[in-house]
Amino acid sequence: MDLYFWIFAVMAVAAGLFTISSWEPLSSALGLLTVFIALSALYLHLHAPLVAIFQVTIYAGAILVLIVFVLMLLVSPGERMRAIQENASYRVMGGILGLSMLGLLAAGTKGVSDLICARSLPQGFGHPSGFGDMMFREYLLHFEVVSVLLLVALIGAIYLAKKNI
Amino acid sequence: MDTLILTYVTFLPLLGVIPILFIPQGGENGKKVIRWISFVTSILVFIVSLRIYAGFDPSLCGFQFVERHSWIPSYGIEYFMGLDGLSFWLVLLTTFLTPITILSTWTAVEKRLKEFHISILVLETAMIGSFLALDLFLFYVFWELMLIPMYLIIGVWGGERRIYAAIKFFLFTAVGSLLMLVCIIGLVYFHKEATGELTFNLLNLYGTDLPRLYEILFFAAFALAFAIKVPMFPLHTWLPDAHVEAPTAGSVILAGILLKMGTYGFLRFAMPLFPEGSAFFTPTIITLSVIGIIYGALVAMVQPDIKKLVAYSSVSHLGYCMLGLYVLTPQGVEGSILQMVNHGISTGALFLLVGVVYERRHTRLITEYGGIAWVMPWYSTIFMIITLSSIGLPTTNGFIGEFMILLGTFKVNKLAAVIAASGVILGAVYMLWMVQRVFFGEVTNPKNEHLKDLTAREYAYLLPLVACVFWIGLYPNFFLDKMHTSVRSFIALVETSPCPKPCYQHLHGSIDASPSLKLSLEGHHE
Amino acid sequence: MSDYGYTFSMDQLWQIAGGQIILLIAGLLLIGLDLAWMGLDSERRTSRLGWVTVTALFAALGHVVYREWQLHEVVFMGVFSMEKFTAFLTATVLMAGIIASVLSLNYLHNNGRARGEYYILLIFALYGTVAMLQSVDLLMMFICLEIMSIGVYVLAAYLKDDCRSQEGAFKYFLLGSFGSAFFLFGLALLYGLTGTVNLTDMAVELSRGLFTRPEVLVSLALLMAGLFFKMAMVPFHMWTPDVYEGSPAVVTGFMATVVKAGAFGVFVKVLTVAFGPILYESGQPAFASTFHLAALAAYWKPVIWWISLLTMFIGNLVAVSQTNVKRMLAYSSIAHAGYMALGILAGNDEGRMGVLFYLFTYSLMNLGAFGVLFLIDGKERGAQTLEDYQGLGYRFPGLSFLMSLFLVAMAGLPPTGGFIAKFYVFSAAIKEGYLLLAALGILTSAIGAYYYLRVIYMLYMKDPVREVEPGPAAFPALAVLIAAAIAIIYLGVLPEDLAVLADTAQRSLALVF
Amino acid sequence: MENLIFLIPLLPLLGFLINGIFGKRIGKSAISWIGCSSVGFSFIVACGVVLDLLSRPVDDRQLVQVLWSWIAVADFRVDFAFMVDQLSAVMILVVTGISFLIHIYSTGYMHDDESYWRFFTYLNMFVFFMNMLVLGANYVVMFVGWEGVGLASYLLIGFWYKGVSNAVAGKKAFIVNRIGDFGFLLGLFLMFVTFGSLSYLEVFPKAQLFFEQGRIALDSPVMIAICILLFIGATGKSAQIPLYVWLPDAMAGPTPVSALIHAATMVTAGVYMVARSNILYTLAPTALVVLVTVAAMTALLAATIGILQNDIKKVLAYSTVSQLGYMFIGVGVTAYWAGIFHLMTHAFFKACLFLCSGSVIHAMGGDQDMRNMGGLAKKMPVTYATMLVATFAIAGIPPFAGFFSKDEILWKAFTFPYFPAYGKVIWFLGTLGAGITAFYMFRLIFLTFHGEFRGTEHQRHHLHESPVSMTGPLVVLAILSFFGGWLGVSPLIGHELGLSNLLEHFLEPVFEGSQHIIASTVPQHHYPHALEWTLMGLSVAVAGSGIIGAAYVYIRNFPGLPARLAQAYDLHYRLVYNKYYVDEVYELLVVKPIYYFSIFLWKVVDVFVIDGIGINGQAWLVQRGGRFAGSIHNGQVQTYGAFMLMGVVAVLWYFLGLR
Amino acid sequence: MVTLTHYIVLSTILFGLGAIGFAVRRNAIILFMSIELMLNAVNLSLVAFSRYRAELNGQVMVLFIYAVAAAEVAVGLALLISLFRHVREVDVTRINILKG
Repeated sequence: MDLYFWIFAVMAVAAGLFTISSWEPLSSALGLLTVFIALSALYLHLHAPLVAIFQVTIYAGAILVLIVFVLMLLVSPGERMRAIQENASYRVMGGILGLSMLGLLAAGTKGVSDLICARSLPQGFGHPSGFGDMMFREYLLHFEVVSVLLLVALIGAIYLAKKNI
Repeated sequence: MDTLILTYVTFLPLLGVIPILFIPQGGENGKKVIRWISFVTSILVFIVSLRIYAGFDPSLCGFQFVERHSWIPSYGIEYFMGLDGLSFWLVLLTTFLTPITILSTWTAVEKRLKEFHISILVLETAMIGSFLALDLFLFYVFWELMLIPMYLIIGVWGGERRIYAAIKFFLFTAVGSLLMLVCIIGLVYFHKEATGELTFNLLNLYGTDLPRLYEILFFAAFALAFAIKVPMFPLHTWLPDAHVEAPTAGSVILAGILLKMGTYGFLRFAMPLFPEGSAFFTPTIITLSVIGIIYGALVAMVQPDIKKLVAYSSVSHLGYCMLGLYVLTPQGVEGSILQMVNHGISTGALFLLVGVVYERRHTRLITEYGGIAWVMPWYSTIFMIITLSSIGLPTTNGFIGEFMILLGTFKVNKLAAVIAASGVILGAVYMLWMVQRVFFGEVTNPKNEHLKDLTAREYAYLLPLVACVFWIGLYPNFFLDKMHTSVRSFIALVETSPCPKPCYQHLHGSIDASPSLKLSLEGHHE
Repeated sequence: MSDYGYTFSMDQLWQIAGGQIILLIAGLLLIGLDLAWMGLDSERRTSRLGWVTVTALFAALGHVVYREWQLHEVVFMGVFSMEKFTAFLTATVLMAGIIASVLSLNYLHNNGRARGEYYILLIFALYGTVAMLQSVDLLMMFICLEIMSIGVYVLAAYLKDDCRSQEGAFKYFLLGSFGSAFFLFGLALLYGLTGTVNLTDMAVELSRGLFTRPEVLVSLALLMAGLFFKMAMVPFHMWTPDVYEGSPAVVTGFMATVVKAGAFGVFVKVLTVAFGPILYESGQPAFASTFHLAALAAYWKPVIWWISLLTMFIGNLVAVSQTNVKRMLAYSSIAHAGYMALGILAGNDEGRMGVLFYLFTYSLMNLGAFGVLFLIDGKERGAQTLEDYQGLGYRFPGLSFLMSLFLVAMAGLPPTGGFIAKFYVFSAAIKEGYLLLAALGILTSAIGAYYYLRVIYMLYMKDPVREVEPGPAAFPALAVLIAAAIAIIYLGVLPEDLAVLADTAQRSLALVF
Repeated sequence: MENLIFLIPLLPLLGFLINGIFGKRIGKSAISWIGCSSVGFSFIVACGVVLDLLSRPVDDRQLVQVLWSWIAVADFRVDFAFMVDQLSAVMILVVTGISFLIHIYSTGYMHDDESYWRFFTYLNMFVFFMNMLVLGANYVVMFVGWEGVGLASYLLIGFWYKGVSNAVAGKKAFIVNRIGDFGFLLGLFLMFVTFGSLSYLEVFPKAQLFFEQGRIALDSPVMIAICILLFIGATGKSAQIPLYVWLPDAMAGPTPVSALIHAATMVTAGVYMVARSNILYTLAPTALVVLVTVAAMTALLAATIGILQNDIKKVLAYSTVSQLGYMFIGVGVTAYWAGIFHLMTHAFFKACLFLCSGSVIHAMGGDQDMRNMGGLAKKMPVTYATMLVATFAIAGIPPFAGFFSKDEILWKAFTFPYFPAYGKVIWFLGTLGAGITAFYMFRLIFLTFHGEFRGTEHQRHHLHESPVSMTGPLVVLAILSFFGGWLGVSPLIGHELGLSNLLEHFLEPVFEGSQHIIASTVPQHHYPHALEWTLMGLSVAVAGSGIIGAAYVYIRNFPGLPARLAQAYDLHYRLVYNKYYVDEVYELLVVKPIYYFSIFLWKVVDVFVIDGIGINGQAWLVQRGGRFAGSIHNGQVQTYGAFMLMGVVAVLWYFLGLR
Repeated sequence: MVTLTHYIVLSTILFGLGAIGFAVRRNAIILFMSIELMLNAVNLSLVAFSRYRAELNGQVMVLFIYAVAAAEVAVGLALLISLFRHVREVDVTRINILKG
């Protein structure tokens, strides 16, 4: 079973690297898609089938498509090559800092499994019914409030994207 | 009325602001009305303050006319006003100089008249309040309140580099006072730790036991705030700029009263609150004062601008005040307080006098004048008298102050006294040199040939000052008598010897403990 | 452990979250009305919507002040709480919202860009803020934070013809999402470590020994980073000047006050409740162990020490070199965040009280300043540079006086509320012995005084170099500004009432469960 | 009468106020009346007071009038009080008397001046302050007068202030005096610290008491310091080395002023002060040595300068400096009364000399250069006669007043009780100086009144004798110059002539303490009468040879002798002619350095260091810092992100204990 | 044996990659993607925690995060389009009128 994890973990990391390093935005998007799929595979492994499905449908299916759509809308395929020097020093600094943050985070959280030992899963863990039960009981208010969030995003997006206002 | 007299004196000027706000300043008439309102208000304040004089009992130790109300109780902040021999003359000086100042601006300030008079009146409130406040927080509020009106007075109605001067003035003073605020709070919490009582009451805070390091640090911060205001030697550079650029009225108030805030601050706050810190810095302060005396005089000597000359002379004079304070002898301290008043009168008058010719000629350069004595004899006479008072000729006020300060200094620090006394020589040098160049010789500049001598209004505000010059010079006991008791308590409070703090302890104890005693303290002046 | 149930009761919801609900309903109503009044020209429709917004905000404010301040039971479903701390902040936020809405009426009119969406977004952003303040649940907090943020992102981009507005909003969005990601990661880790997202439970859980773990510290760091972003603390502040400069002036004021108040409130709540020993003060046996969280506070305090110092310093320093008043105010608002952080750093009653007091006065003076700023502007970016301000003092005495007053208050000079607020936070810090920080901080406020006063001297001491035509100032806007000015003076002279309220409010923090 | 003491200064003060305020409107005659009568009445009151004093028993001759408590702080108490004792009685008579005469003289001399009123105003003011000086019952009141007369002197020297040089001279006088006052003040402080008081009636008895109790040894450092500091004050006021430089310049003032202030009264204040403080000085022999040395040097130096001056008033000015030196020799060798005696006689003859010179200048139409005069004796007989009398007096020819006083001083110097050997040196210098004095004074007489007139035709026509208002005082003063010395005839001569030494007896009580101290500390020497006679004859001979020398050079008009001498001793000549370049040296060593140092302080320390680097430097730093920090906000999202990451990394770093 | 630590470290790596991408890339849309990467990292950790704590809460939270991500993307892309109308540019290094 470890192999399963390692395959998708490596895949996710590699795809992630590709995403942030590819010259071509479109291939970045493809890299991101790969990450999503790898993660979704891991979710399955983690007894979260519903999340895995949402991952594919919502992320890969909706969000990423939207991104690609905008990508196509705004830039003709093939990002124009420009001098890489723009603001280079800060970007390099940012990269190094990001790397060190990565290191620090990993160092900080590496002991987490000592803290939480794997418990045996109850029956039907990750089943949509339990999921829904929790969602509409414990997380009812969150659910309601998220609807407001979406409403706001909707109004905002419409206002901004509409041309002649 | 007596129980609220201090509040009246402090806030009466604000009452004058209200009608001024609603008068349009467009026409000549409106201007006139504004001037009169402002003048009458300040005169009223002076009259009310005379009531303080009448009710003040110099033999009583501690504070009189005490007013005490809770203000921000959760922090132990009170509206706590009181008057003793240390502040008595300074308050009267303020109420006395303000009408004079206002009168002097009658024709000098033409534009933005409304704002000007509002600034002056607000400033008066702030100044009186600072002298009267006995709550550190209240004091700080008044202290900071002085900044903005003065900033405006310099910046709006000033000379060419007025903005530079105004900002310099503001920042210098602000930096110092902000650090002081930090230390005020620090002190209060130290006091709370020691006694469990959260209070900003000055009298309670006297004698707070601080660790030595903090005593020194806090004193340093207080001293910085006050030393900037004084101003003491290396912190003085805002003063010449501010004076030169400020309009006459601004210079008069600045020199006459605002600078006293610094010395008064030492007297009332920095020294008694942190005797140990004060003792630690005594050599430094004495050195700086002495340097200031000489330095101010020397630099004054070579100034081409009359106002700047007078400004540097202030540095020198205030050096005496600081020296007198720091030698902690009765003569020194009383001389110092008297010298504060003297400086207010003499230097105030000098600025007024410079303003008189400035109004006529619009220049303050010494080289522009010469032979004025011939054209304006009475002006020259008064100028001469004030000059003499400034250089401390006996029978004028300046002599008494300087003499007492130097005497007091000599008792404890001969070297300082010797060097400081040489300032007496330099004082004569720069003032007389200036007088010679401005007043004597032929009238070389054709523009000066037809200058008008003093007008009735100018006499009206100069003669009271001249009278004061001789009054203090000939009968200083009148002024000194009011200080003796308070100065004695002050010295006892500041001296680091373990002797008990005589008066204040007794007073605030009584205020807190028994209302009847409090009444008797307040009601002595039936 | 707290004994909340997951029972949903409409009555209780109204009791505890009535303010939110009023806002929510008003928001929906506005959408409806916007459609219903389609026939009117957009100017009139929008101004009507504006008044509806104001009315709704007043209603919500009234509800908060008169009902929710007196509550006995304060937690709803372990998600929302309405103890006095929240009530105070909610009231502050609503008050700022009212001022902003009234000013907006005038602003939209002056800029000739009246759209119903403005008020809809405004009221939802407020809703998000209020809900966020009420949350005692990190997840809910995050969602509400997003509501608020998204509303504000769009509001910042409201001037669609204006490139700067768009650019600012876009940067805000990018960095905001970036910051949110940190918050979220911290949230996720905390959930994983403690098994809960409720602050109280988390505190209990952490105090059982977890608090010494590096994982907890890492998640705390990430959580703080996310909030620091919203609070605009150095070095998470970099977006602030760009966004504030780009956004419409009233929105800037709104962001600088409402968003900041929300972020600060949440920050105080999270740090003191979940990562500080305050619950111990409630005396409940269940929280006895939270006493140990003081050790955790020893970790985050130095961080805040440095960050607040940097914030005060950088904010004031950079403001000095600005020539655009709006951008200068942006930097100054960064500096103010630094001062408020002192109160959090102190971590005592006085400190929290000081933060509340500061937020209240700061809202008044900052909104006031931005209000005057847009009035002088005419149309956005009409007259924002220092040069434009030269000599206005005599042409427009009223506006100039108000501006001066607000700036003086921000500079922290008596007798204004700004001074008292500074006094409170500094005294709190000094009480805890942060003397050096207080001294350094107060020195930066001298720098602050310099650039505030520079505006004043431009107004009064310089001669005009170019003709400036301020926009028409409607009565409501002026009334609001004047009221703010009076309030600031009042708070400067008699701060005790508000301080007592704030103190009561912060004491109630121990009741969050 | 003691209740009326205050009138002595008050009357001139009233005159001053009335003339000062209304002078411009009331006309010249009224001004003169007010001016003269105020001083005249003051003189009368003074006489009355002195008579009252005389009517009292010898040990009760101290009238004290306390007007009000002036400064009273803790242990420091000073009253505004006047005291008349024997010493001040002498002084007050001299001061008011001569002042009165000079007032009268001035009505004539200044008659045509457009600021007539101002002149009398100042003059009255001077008399007021001078009275304060001599009447003060403590050092502080004395100091009031001390500085006040300086002020009056300043104003009167610069009276014709349209000429800048006059104003400059006035200023110079004031400032040089201030330098002296600096010492004086410090002396007072030290005195107060030592004795706890500044009142004569407390300090002197205490000093004596302390000495008797052994708390103060003879020649203790404190006493030396007090005395020297006070003497510094005296060098300023009384024009001794090194502060004498103002006095010659002071001749810029109107001549009556020179007569009154810069010859007869004010400049002698230092002598009065030393005599007043005699006990203190007696207790500090070292200070006395310093004093005497300075005095002798001054006497000689000024005399040599006097030889070559061409300005008639300058000659008199240097002679004044020189004579003041004699007075100080007198008080310095503990012969206090002799100093006062010489002060008095000098007041008579020097006032007379100056007024005569004024009369001459008046006649010459303002010309003061002796090279332009000559042969005036015929035109101005009264002036000539009176001036001759006064010149004999100053030259020390018996029986003129100056002889008695100067001779007494020289004799006392010869017998200096503390350091007899050093006294002999002083005596020698003094005698030498007397010879030079005789020489240059007669040079003045010969150049002015004898020979041919050398001025312009216009001046020749203008020559005339002065009006009565001017000659009257001259005659009175000439009489005094003749007889004045007889009040203090030394016992030796007095014994021969049957005159007793009135003045010494009168003053004796004042100096009694000093005499006791001297008697108790040094062995008494007895000098034979013959020695005294010899010395007396010697000094007369020296003076006589001075006169003859002058006559030889200037009457015989030995062809070109002065010029030849001048050529032969070119260097010395020029040195002396230019007053030893003292003014120039002061300018170079004191004035210029201070001036440039001040400029340095202003331009470099103040403007550049404190303001430039200190203040504006900080402002610059803030500005630059602001701009730099602003430049980090470069509008790039990535930069902003990078800084956020930096924050996160820093916090993580700290939290994970990696700090 | 794959432990929780593995998942969390993987999650931090992805999170870090997102952060690095945000810091170094210039294309606005790639910045978007980086942020999405970070959110996904969070999701992964939540799911992992959920699995190892045997609680469903984590999974439910992920769902809310999806919603938030969607909302963000919607508004963000709208903003980008709106901005693009003015600057015709998606290179964020060129979008810097506001600075200083």
